Amino acid sequence: MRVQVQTAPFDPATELAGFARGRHDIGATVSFTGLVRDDTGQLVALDIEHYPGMTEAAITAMVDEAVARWQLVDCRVIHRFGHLTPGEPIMMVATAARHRAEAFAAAEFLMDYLKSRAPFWKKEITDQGGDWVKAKDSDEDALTRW
Amino acid sequence: MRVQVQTAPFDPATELAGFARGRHDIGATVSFTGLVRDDTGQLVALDIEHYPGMTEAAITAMVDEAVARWQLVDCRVIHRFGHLTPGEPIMMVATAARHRAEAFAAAEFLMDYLKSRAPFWKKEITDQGGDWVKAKDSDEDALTRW
Amino acid sequence: MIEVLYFAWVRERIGLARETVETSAATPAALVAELAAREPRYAAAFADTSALRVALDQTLASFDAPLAGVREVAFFPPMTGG
Amino acid sequence: MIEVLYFAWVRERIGLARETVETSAATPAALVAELAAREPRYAAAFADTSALRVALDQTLASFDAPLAGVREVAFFPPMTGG
Repeated sequence: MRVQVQTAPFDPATELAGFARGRHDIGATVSFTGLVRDDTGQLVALDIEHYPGMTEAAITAMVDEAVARWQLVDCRVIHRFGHLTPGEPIMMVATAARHRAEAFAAAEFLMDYLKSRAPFWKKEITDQGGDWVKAKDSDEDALTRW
Repeated sequence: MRVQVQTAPFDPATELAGFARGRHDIGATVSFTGLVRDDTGQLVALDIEHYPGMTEAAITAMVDEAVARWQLVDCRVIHRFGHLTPGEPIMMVATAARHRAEAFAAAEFLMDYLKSRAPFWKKEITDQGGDWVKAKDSDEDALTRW
Repeated sequence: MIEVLYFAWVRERIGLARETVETSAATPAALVAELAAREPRYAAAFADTSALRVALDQTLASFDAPLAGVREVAFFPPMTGG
Repeated sequence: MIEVLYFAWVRERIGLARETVETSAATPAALVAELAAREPRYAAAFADTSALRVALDQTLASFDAPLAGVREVAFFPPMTGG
């Protein structure tokens, strides 16, 4: 299990090298990568603020819950903060389990919780200035399924 | 979009290098890898038979449906056949979409269909001989959600 | 003349991966009946068609689909991919 | 004495990332009332606490949770991670 909160860019494929390899008790791995999307062609950057200390603790608690609930064999979370440009990976979740349903459920659970319960705040920077991204009701609602 | 059916081993991380990179219209990628799991410590190999021609056509049809249904920006499927040993990757699915819900749904849809509708048959080889893996009712039932 | 393919334990029971069959069967079900009448190994393979699947020209079909114009029929157990 | 942290637009409106506050407020809600009474920029930041979240010693809490023994309080808008 590993949680990383960092400003440095990362490459999802490089981070997955060796994940869940060399074991015989894993039937399924799932990875999710979130990237900076630019819908309008106006986005200059995404500035991500976080709460040092609480961020790591909150994500570690989510990972511990996912590991216990779906008996994960391995789990990784990487989440960046700071200044990101369009196309860059923001964060990644990887889960390894005996069966596919567990690996998928754990990855989706972690994503839903990271969205609404990990202390990050995104600000979209355009030539016109900066706008804090608003939390969506649908993201809050997504938690009710767990 | 790319579908590969092959005997050669592959490394999921290497295959993901460059997937969905250099674009600004992708917010989420999901990858799934299925591996040879050995629950008993008795498994020598997994022999996978397939139906050449139909396999590629069936998977391509599933990919086309997933791309249309969830407006995927990119999608890849790799599936091996032949002789595999415990711990080796059997197959991989990767999806790229605007939002996370679409990337997850498409990957799970593809997995459910690959399980029950792609012409592969697995045989577990132990020191005692070979046993064809039985299709699970739960895998067939999983299709009803789509 | 139709190409008939067998996979997995159907192939093992019949002892053959493929063969060309002279038939005027109108459906896969009728073809199964013809084949099962040939020899015990065919009868054993086709004892329970509810445990089998059939593809016509590489597309999944039902056992009462029309065979007219079909060049390749395949019989196999439920798939276990993924 | 309690450390008070502000994030995102709460930080921007107050113009401060953190400060040490002398208070005997029993709950975050009471602390908010004290701060909002100080200056318009605090009042603006805390105008609608239903749009805000609070963490006590780095754990999410409600605005009527007890502040006794808490060393660090943080106010921020709903998170937008992932």
